[in-house]
Amino acid sequence: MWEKLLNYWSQSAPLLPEAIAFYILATIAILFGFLVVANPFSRAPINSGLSLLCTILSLAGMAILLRAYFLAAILVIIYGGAVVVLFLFVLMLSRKDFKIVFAPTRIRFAIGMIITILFAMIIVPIAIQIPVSTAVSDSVPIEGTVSAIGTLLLTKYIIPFEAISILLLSAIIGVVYLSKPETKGKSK
Amino acid sequence: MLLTSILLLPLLGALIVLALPASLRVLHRTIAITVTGIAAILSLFLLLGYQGGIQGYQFIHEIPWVPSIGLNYRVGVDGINLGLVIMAAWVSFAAVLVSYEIRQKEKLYYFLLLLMCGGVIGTFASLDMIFFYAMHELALIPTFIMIGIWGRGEKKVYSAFQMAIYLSIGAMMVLAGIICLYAAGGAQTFDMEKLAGIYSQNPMPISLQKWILPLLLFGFGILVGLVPFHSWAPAAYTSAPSAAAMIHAGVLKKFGLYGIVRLILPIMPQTLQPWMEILVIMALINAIYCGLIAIRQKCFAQMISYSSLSHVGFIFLGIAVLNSIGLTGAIFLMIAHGFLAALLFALNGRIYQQIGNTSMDSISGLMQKMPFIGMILSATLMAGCGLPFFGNFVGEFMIFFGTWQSHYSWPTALAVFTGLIISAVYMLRAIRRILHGNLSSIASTAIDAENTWRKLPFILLMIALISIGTYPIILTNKIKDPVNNTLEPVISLTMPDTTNSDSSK
Amino acid sequence: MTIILFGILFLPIFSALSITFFSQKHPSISAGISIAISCITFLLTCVLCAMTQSQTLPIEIVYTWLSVGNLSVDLGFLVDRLSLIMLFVVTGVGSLIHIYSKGYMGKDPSLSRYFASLSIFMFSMIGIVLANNFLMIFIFWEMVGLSSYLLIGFWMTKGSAADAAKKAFLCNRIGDTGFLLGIILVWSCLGTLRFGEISNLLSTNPAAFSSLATITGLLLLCGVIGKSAQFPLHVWLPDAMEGPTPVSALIHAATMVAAGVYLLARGFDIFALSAAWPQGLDWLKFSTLDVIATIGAFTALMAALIAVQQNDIKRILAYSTLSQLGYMVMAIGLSYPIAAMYHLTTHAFFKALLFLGAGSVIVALHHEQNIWKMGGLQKRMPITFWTFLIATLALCGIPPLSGFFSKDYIVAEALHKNAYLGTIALVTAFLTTFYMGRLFFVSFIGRTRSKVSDHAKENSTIITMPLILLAIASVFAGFIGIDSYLMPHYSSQSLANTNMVFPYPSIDQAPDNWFKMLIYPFKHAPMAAILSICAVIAGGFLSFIFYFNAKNDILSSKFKTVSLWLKNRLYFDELYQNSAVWLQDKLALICDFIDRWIIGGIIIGIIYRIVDLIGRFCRFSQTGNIQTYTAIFVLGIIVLSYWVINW
Amino acid sequence: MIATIETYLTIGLGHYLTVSVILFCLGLLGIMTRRNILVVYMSLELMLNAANLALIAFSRFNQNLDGQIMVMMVVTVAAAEVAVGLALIVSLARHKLPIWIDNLNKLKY
Repeated sequence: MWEKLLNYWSQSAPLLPEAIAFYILATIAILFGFLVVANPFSRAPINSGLSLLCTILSLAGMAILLRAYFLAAILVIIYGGAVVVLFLFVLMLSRKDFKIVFAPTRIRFAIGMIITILFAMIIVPIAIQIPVSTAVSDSVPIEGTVSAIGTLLLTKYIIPFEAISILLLSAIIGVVYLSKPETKGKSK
Repeated sequence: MLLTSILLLPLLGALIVLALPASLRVLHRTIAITVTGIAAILSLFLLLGYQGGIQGYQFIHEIPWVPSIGLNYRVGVDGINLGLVIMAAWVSFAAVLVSYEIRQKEKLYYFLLLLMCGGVIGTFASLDMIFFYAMHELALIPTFIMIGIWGRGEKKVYSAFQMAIYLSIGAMMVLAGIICLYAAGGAQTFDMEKLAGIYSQNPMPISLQKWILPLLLFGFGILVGLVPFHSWAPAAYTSAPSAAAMIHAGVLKKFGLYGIVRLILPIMPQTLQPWMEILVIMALINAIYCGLIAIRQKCFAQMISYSSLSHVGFIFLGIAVLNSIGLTGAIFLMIAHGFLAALLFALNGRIYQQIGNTSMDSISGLMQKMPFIGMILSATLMAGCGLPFFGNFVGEFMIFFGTWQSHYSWPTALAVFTGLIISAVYMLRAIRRILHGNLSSIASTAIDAENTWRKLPFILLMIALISIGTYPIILTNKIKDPVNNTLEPVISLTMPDTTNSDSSK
Repeated sequence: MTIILFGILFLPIFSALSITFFSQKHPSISAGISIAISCITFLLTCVLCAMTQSQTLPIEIVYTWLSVGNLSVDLGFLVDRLSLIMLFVVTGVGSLIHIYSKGYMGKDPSLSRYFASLSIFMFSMIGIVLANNFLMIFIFWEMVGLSSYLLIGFWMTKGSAADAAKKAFLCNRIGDTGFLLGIILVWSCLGTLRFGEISNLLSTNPAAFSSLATITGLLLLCGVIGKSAQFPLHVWLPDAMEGPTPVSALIHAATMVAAGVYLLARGFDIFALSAAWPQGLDWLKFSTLDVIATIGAFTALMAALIAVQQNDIKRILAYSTLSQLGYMVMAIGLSYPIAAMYHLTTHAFFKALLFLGAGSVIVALHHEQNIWKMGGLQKRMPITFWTFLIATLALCGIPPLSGFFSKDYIVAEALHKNAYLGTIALVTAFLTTFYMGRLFFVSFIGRTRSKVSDHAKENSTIITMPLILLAIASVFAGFIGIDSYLMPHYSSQSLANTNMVFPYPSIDQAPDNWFKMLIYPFKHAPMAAILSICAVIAGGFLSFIFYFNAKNDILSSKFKTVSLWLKNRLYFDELYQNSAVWLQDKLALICDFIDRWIIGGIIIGIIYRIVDLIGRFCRFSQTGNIQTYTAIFVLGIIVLSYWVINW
Repeated sequence: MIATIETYLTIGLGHYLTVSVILFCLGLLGIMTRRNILVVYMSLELMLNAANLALIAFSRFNQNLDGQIMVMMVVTVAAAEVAVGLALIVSLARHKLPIWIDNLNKLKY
């Protein structure tokens, strides 16, 4: 029995660090994900925001596990560095209204739960069914490095890339327009 | 190519109008007149170049569109739609010519009008069911907008919506029917000619025909204004600006009738007979009922709308009797009625524009003020009550003879009664009220058509009406062969032993 | 030949078109064109007559106008004796009346329109005469209806004229409905519409119509009743007198109304078929000819009666026309088409003359039409007086004049065949003399009854010249052998079954000089001739007693009720107004009500309410709350994915 | 038994997808239940990130980079969206308009 266990250990030892890392990261992600949505201790938006940050960080970790290094960086920089910070800024800079905490009415929560569980019942089995054998070896390493993604982005996906730049540009213009202080005397 | 250029010219004109600034008002009109005029003249070359006695379509032009589902741009004419295409082109030209009454938002107006013109020509030229349908919609939607913007009277928006709802329902039924035809054929083609060929080889299952035939029949029926689905017509035509009413009542409405001839008769001969017997009755109701209503109308526009519905009843009758005389008459009457309805609505527009309403109670003695318009109006109304040497008479009497030939004795009598008496009653009543008698004060400021350009649309349509009425053989000789082909499956089914009786004496 | 025929038919329409397009603003040019062309057609007709002397008739020239399936319609010319006679009448009287119109209508501002309409009429009438098939006749039949409509309503600002025009057209249309159905029946039974083929088919196979013979005949008769204003549809003709007098003379006396008789003569083969009814109707024993004779006799008598109490000069003549048309129709009904055509021809001359004379009087009296305001015109208007006298005598049937011969044949035939009809014919002859005497004595003889008649003057030559020419024709038309000219047309055809009795058994025995001709009626049927002359004398004598120099109408004061009924034309107009017109009006009212309130109101209203209700209900789902939308959206996805996964 | 443990240790596509789906459901729950518009936004971001995780996992297990490109796009769009959305919220707040989901219900009949 010990032999078998040792044998097994020697076989699965290379898998162990990755597995451990995944399970830890997954637990963190789901836990903080839950805290974003329904923190049983505090319903303050600031807590949700910080929990979101944690979730994103753990997702970035999973991206590293999936060899998407560039994206991991992107997730940390853009989500962690920009988006969540933006949320926090808005929270901190605006009036008190944002900090008022509403408990969800029970009926609403119940309906939401039912629908979500239904949804999960449809989707989760599909995800679970997928056999493990689809795991790949790293014999043909595909790595999300900057150069690989950059090459693809500027060759095959050049048109979506340009389109998305136009979207960004228009978003910038829109944001500038929206946040421009209103000129006085000009009625709505 | 010729057909494509005829139908693309107005659409091209529409794009040019769209590209020009709105301030160049004269230019819009000039462009519209030019493109429709050229299209109209080109359409005459169809008549000249058409070779009789040849099976199938001519002037075919084909461009693959979506080959994977068998959707092709394919235009062509045979005897049945030749006259309709020419009629559409000329009525479009006349409709553009009478549009001088429009004084606001001219750019949009001419854009929409040219779309309509292109659409109606395209509808009748298309041999592909999807294009046939889409071109109809292309012409229909501008009608809706035009009634809403440049319409007359307080109820114009209501009328526009009523028309749009009715016609959308009809068009949806037709579309569903077309898709069923496509799917049931199983040959991946929207081509009418090929479909007819396929279904003549292996007929559609009766269980399917039972559903598709009424779907298509009543879909087309709604589009034409078959009683009891006709309420949109008087309201819409009364409110529509003259050009829209001319094109819609004159040309676009024939879509449904033409569709019945093209899509129902050759494709579903097996279940045709009982439905056509019902259609005979409905056609008679259309003719008599609408004719009687026309007698009561006080408003001239309402009266001609109902008279138009009444005439459509005759066309239905000609189709429903299922023999070559009746069907030839029906197609002939479609063409003649196109010119007639266009003329009537153009005249109605002129009177409305001069006087401000068209109530037959308040207008009288207009002949003194408008000798030219009055003359054309009397001639048109006379044509409408089936006077010989106008196109309508030829179509109507062929329909009467055809009805009798199919052993419908009472329907013939009733149709003749309606065609000769009821139509005469309301048409003459209109002449008496509007043109004859003392000049009423409201009409005293009216002026006749000022110059040749203003007279031109009336003269053109009148010439067309008279020329097909005096020399009908120019059309009938072309119509009768394709009509015989269309009816061949029906006739061979219903009376297998008398197929040869149709050969002329 | 072909060119001449085309010329005769199409020159008038060419004249109408050129007037409409080029000379609308120049009345005198229009008049010139129209008159010239009508004279040319007359000359061409003479040429045609001369040409056909040496040829075998009938000559048929056929072009296909329309051909679909087994329906084939020709533009065809049929030249035979019947059409030549009729053509002669139409173009002859027509061109005289064209000339007269120039004088009568001279100052009217819309003279161009008048002459254009007149030209259209000439075109259509010639078309009827020359047509070789039923449908072509029908086409031109409708066209004469149109031109009649245009001309009756010529003074369209006058409400009564416009109404009369409408009435005329509609009455004609009612008749034409039957006519067209009859044509359809002929076509479906015989397969052809050409007269020549029809008579050939019927001569080889008289039972070709099987059970539909009488119905076909009666339906065709409807057209005749409408156009020739026979009994049920006679009401339009008196009203048609609203039109200009030359029009009344040409269209409503001489030619158009006679077209019905022409049609009866043309399609005589069909009308002469013996009675045959379809199953279920076979208890009706009578044949078409019986109906024709009865209608003709009834119209003749009724119209003559009404004429006795009319006061408008044109209306008297209109009823007289009705009555004479009744004679002609009766003659056909007695299977005697030659006499009908004979009477048609002579009647065309003298009735046109009467109308033109009346027109001359009307012009001279500044459009006064009441005979009781005329009088004393014999000195003031001698030409009109004498020509009118000749026409009156011709109409009454005084022996040497043309009317005597033609009418006598009819009377003789009627007496020979049917005592009742004979009596009616005689009574009508008596009444004819009576009312014509009344008209003549009151309006021409004796003292002047109003200022206008005091100042009356004879008209210019352009008016009197046609009067004189027509007077000559009225006198001599009886001698030129119209009847013997027509004989070959019928003897050549299979009329054996119609039992035709004609004065001459064959053309060789026709009287060959004018004196023999004059006395022939006395030789052939002395009884009838003497009786009709007696009737004429009695009528003339009575009217002389009553009306010579009379101040007012003695009859109307003596027999008030009868006179009232007659004056009001036996209340036919009122009857129709309260039956047919009322019925049509109410039907239209009901349909309009159904359309406006039941279809347009209730049904559409119900559908509208249902849709509206559904819409109102459904819009509650639009709460505006994003989370509700999200929930619904996710539910939708759940349903869809469940469906996709588990399908 | 051994094979079962191995499946737990071999991290396959299914594992990542499961995490992704759970996160997605959590985000959904947040959108449907929370009333603070900012938290709703955060939940939205959570869902996007769940999708990102799935895309990255697909990319990894399908041996091509297209999924990662897709994530790039999603991130960009999310950034733009957050910027505009937050600007709108700030704008609402500045005009003293309600920022609670329940009150933002003018878009209805």
